[in-house]
Amino acid sequence: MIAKTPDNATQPAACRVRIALFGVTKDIVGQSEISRTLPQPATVAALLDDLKAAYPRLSGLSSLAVAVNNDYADAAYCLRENDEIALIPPVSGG
Amino acid sequence: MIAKTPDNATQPAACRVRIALFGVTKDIVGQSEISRTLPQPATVAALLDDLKAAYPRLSGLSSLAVAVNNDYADAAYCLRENDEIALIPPVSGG
Amino acid sequence: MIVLTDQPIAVADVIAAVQSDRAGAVDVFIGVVRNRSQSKNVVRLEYEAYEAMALRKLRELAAEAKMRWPVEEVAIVHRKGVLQVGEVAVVVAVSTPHRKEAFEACQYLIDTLKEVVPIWKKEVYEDGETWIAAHA
Amino acid sequence: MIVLTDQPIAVADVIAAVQSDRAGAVDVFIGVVRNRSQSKNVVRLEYEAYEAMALRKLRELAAEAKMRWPVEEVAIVHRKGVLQVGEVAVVVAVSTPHRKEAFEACQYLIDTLKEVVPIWKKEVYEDGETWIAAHA
Repeated sequence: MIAKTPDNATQPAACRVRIALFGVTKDIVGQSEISRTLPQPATVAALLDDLKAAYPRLSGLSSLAVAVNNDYADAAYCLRENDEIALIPPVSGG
Repeated sequence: MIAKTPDNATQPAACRVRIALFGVTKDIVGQSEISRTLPQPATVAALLDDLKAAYPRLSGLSSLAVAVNNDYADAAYCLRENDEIALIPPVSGG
Repeated sequence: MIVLTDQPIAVADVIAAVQSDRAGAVDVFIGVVRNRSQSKNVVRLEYEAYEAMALRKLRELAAEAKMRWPVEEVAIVHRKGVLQVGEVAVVVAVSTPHRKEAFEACQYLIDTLKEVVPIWKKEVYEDGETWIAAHA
Repeated sequence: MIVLTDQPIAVADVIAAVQSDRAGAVDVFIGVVRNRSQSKNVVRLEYEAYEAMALRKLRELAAEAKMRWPVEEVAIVHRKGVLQVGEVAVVVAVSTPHRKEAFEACQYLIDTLKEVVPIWKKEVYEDGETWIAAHA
């Protein structure tokens, strides 16, 4: 009898993502890009929690969204290592 | 005892006005300006009645206003010989 | 800038006329001669204006817009005479500190212009012509 | 025409980009750098864009406008980099058969641009600077 594959067999235990920073988030973090290692499942919500813990001033922003592959991603979206990820503080174009 | 001045003593019995015509009213009348002689009181309403009797196709317009001295005049306005008068058919600028 | 002209309208000049360091927003409406109207092919347009009254009414509209909204500058330029398809018939430009008022004032100006300013448009088709009455 | 540029915006070129023989109406919104903000004198602005996403979002907005209104053409040009007071930061131009839709679509585009497009404005004053958050 073949052993059942565990649910997490196809994904590593952690996910390393790179995050592009713009505007005030770049000033808060002090870099235009950072890497973070997140436990699975590496959701958008988990990334925001991780970053707000590491950089508490991010919590003071009136909004903070995450973009994945050039579109807004919701809190449950699971990040992958090759995703193009960016923090989106309150925008002010126009 | 001094005789009371009749009410119409200061105005002539009739009023001769010149009317500028534009757009479709110029086509209907066939001239860009006409003169009409109106009995007193020579109101805007009386002018319109006079013109519609003389040029029945004016009655077919969806609106027909009278301008006096470069502004719209209401039906009771009394015209004078030196007024700058124009017929204003439906406008269509823009 | 309140102008009636028989020459082509330079839109950039109309926009430049409303520039102001205090204005963060400019809205510009441009009315252009279409190739189709009344289900017919338009060959050309002819605009006739009662010029003295039209200029007076346009100045009144500009003054009204400045009373109703925090308008910095208003410019209105309207063509007269013969126009070909694609030519600019009217430009209305409004500058305001913020954008909402620019849109409102500009739309008020063109809407009211079409209702009250004594200018008449004759459309010339391949098989006839007609004086247009605004939809009102 | 959907463009981010670090060069001055030629408004006439943006308007020309929406011309169409079927369009009787063009509405153009122009956003200009004001000299006063937050009760301070603005020395200059700096716009930063997340460029790939900003272009994608602008293209989405243009497509949405074309679905919601009978829009012939849309053009949006936004500056990036350093701007001085009086310079044009953004131009939105929309052409439609009739005017009401031109105003609605243009206002929708600039309103939504300010809410969702990843562009950030830093105002530099005589005594400091700040990243602006849109009023939303």
